[in-house]
Amino acid sequence: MRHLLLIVLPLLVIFALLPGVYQNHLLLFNFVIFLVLAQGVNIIYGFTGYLPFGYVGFFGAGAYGFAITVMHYHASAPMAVLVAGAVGVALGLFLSPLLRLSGAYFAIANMAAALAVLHFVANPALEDITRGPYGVSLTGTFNPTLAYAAALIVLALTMGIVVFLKNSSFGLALQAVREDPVSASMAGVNVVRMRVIAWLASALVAGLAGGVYAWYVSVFFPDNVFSSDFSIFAIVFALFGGVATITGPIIGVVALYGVYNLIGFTTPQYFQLIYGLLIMVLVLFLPAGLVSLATRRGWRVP
Amino acid sequence: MLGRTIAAFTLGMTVALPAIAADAPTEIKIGTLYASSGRYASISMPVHSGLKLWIEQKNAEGGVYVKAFDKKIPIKLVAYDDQSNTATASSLYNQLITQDKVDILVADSGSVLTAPAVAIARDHKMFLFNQTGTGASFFSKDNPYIALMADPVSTIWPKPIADFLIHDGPALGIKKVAILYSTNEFTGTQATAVRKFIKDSGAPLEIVYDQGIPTETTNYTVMINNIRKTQPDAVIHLGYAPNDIALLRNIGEVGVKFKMLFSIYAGLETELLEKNVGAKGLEHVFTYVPPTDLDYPVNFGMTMAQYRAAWNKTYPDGKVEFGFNAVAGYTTALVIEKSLSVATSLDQLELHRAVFSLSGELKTLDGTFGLDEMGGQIGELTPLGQIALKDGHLKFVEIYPHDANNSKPVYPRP
Amino acid sequence: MSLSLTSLLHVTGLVKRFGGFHALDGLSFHAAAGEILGLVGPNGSGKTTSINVISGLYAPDGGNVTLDGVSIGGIASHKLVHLGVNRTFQIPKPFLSLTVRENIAVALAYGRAQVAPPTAEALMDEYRLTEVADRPASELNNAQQKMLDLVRALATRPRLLLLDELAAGLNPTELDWISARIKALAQTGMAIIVVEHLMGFIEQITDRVIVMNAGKEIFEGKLAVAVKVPQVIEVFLGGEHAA
Amino acid sequence: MLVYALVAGVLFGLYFSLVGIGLNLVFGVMRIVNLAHGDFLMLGAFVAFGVVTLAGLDPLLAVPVAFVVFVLVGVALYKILVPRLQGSLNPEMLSIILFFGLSQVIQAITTIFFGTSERSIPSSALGSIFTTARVKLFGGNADDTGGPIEFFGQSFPASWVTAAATSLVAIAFVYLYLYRTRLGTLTRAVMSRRDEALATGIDVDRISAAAFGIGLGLAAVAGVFAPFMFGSVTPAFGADATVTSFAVVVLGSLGNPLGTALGGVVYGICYMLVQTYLSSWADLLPYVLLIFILLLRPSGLLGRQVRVA
Repeated sequence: MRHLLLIVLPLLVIFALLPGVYQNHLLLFNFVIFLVLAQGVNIIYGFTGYLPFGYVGFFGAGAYGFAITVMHYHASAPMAVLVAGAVGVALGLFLSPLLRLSGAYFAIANMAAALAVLHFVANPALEDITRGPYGVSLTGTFNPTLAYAAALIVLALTMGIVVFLKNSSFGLALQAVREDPVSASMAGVNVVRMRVIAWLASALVAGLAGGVYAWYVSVFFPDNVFSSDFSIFAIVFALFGGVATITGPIIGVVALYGVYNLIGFTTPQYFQLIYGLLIMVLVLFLPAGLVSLATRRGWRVP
Repeated sequence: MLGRTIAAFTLGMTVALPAIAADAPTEIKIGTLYASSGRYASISMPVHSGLKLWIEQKNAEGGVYVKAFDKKIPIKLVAYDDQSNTATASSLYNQLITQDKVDILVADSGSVLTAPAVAIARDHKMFLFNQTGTGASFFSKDNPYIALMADPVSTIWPKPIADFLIHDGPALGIKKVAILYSTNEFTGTQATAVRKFIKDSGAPLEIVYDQGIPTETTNYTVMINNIRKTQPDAVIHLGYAPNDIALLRNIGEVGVKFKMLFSIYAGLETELLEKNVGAKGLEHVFTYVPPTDLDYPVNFGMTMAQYRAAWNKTYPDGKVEFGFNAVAGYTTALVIEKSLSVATSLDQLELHRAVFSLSGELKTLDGTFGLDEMGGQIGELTPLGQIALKDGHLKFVEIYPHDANNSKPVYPRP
Repeated sequence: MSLSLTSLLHVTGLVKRFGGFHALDGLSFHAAAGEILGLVGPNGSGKTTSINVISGLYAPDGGNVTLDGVSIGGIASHKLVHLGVNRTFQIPKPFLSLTVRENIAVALAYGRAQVAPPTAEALMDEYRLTEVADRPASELNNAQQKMLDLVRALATRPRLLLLDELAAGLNPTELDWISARIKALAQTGMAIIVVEHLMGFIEQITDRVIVMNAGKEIFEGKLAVAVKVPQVIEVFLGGEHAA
Repeated sequence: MLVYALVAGVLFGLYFSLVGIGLNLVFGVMRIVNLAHGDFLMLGAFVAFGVVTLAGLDPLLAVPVAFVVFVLVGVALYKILVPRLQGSLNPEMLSIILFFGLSQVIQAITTIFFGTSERSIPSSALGSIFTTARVKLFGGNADDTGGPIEFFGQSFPASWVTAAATSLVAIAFVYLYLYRTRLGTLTRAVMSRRDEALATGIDVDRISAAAFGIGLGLAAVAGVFAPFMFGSVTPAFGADATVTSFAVVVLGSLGNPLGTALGGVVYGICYMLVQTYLSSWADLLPYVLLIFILLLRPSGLLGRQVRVA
């Protein structure tokens, strides 16, 4: 409760007020999207140790779930966002056998799965359903204000999940599974079910985020919403801040994505070089994330 | 009636007045994105370089003439690197609109990186100068805030190929046609168009092979063998530059000779392909005759020869090849320049009106500029040509449509 | 509860194969509530494997395991925990990044103990973990990690507790102390199976031992008797001579 | 069509073994996921490009150059990056991010120097030293180069055969290194039980540095052939190459470099078969194949059953 009040509420209020004072709403929107995705990575990686290297698969599937619902069923955008979340969960369920793998194997298989979904959606054979490689245009539902509000709701939900994990024995049990699945099962924890639940929760928020993104961007190709940049950014942000905490990924997104955009706005000619070097330096000198600066001093970080 | 006249008059005044009254700005801000890295860098950089060249040139002359203020105003280029990243592209487009408050918004090259700009531009009522984003989903009758500058829309671009096959093919003995295309919006749409033109014509042509392959494909040996098995009289390959490079190299390496082979980029990016495939590999290849070779008569801007000279002077290191994309960037620039010289204000709908008023009038090194009502580019249909090798130099021979200065194709390929 | 020792665990003809190797080859024994049973035998005789099968880590390839007459062979570990089976590990496996208190909290929350388990405070107090309660388990020494492992098991209120070399590495004072604790646990009606190499420890706490060799039992009874049985002597001494 | 696809698959697949083998060596020894693997391939291609354009030599000569240069680069990079990385809590996962950063840096620097356009080398240049030697020794026509090579009455690009042959040599080299040298034996010991190897006093650091260097060296050697196998190369080429390498490596079994040889061939044959019979789905194949292999045999075709959680 304290966490909701002290961390989540201020975050939401800030992002709800910012559009009034700062006009680049899409940048704010992207911040919100990456907050959701980084926290989604936090749910699955921070609490269970599975690195979702193909996390964008859920995001893209959600975006196309949104698009298909709007194009073929003429549903309202909020309805389509819910469908997007459902599509994310369905894909998560379909891919849940991957959880049998561990470490780098899981990461690689997940990346492969995301690419497989991309090439499936983009295949011309599915043109009647997904518009294949030809891209979708959803100008009928375009509404940046509502889409931004929806993104904030998705963020609230995501933060709610993370706060629950951080403060519940459920979250504790997930971390126990991450540390040692055998020992966790001997504490009475149903290891498989716990992992699947975390996996699906993580898929749900990514699917919802994808739906909201589709709503805002409204004109896109498969390559736009399945770009591996989404996975990598979300993972890098989450790790940079520090996973298995509530604040870590938030700090990660705000600091690193902030720096990223700052470089992009000011020194575009060395954008990639500076950003690449920055990531390397961070991993080498702050391997446990920014929050480790505090935990090293013995402070508890929520 | 009277009321309407007064209303119209008042409206006219309100549009005209600020243009006269407002102080001229010290600079015209053109905002654009480019991709210096990632998947789309190789198509983005030549286009962007073309635009930059024009800006440097204009600024050296003291700026670009802006009718709204009846004077030359220097151009300020605000360009961000989206690194082929679409999320980054979307916030950068918005940055250009909302923070930099650019006067003119120019999209990055290619459909994937143009897509994030379409809805944002429309939302902010900014006219989007779409350079090469051919995506059909961008254009609609209710959106006045976009027009395609350089590439013809993919649905009509391949018409000369189809027409050649339909009208001249049977006489040459072309009966069986093979179509191989990369499954992306750009080349997939062209394949659909070719197929439709041929089927609708009722010409005695049989499509014996019709396969889409992933755009990432860079290895054609097996496909070449499969196509050869169907004994086609003509092979139409619709792919991006790396696809063309790989296909043409593989054909040479395997030693297969198709009687007729069409490739898009043999013409569009001849310099690039010659570097990668070699002159020999391009001989007898059918392709779109690029504006770089056609030497369209211009009524605005540099001629092709002048532009090529300027390019070589500005970019002497050869890191970015001179070709269709380089021309596309400059063409966009010319449309902007001309629009500024006729637009009575910098209002975005006025820009729209100015751009559309150029349709059919503006003749640049890229040919006639022409727009359909939705903003699709239909100006100049690139003719079909064939590459000939003379003394080690590549030359385009125009094949179709028939007119005074074209010749007979070399068919079948010797 | 009846005062007589009712048999809680029955193992009959248990078989476990790893490829062609028969780690368990028809093992049979039983354990009663309130009893401390020792499992002894040379290395590779199948002691740890039998614990792993009984605690659900491996599914048996043959034979039967029953708890209170209900077959439990092949049931997933966490369900066995809910049925009242728990264990410790030879190399303790606490949740390293969680604090001691959190480690215990997981077992308390998910153990579904049928009888109300002791509180985390009581358990930490009893097993000398109070002063490290808020430290991550990774900072504990080996003996403390072993105690945490035991506490994790106890927090689920098991009826059958399997201890895999709990005593190894403890000093004599700690040994006396832990013996007393284990005996006290048995007094509450818990069936305890102890796998141990330290014969002194086994003698001190067990009521009865099963001597194992090559995946099956070769003796059952008091340790004092066992050491006089030629077959048992041969397994232990012969094994060592051969090595 | 079937025979053609099979032969092409074997040639193509052998090359892919070479593409993946360095990645696998690095993972096997250090549990490091080198996400910049494809970028080292790209750099190898630029070495070949330099050898051809600056020195006018046969790109085959770039093979030893690229190997030596990148072994040294690898050892140096190892010293800078890996010890710090392995001091962290979860080096396997962190390596993914670290090497993503490195990949960005390599791409950015290459772009600054070479631009973004497609680059390649004429097919006839590859193997031209053999032609020159043949002409010098036996006479004959020097123009008669770059032609296809025939197998079973079907023609295949000569460059594929050269690349496949080089791959075989490289695989043999890796085999000899691992099984016939002292350093190699120790390398295998580290691969199977890193902690025990550390405990027994093996100089794990030195072995890892060597493996890292050789891994990058092999990637660069594979890169020399990239302009021929993929038509052309741009600085952005690395990302796709890395993904394909992963598919090949996991097919064979992660951590077993020789399994990669098999993985490459299986991948090559499957790829060519799908391209022949289901071409538009060809890019789905590597990923679906990879997922299925991982689920059915998590340790790869030639792996031991050790990795299920």
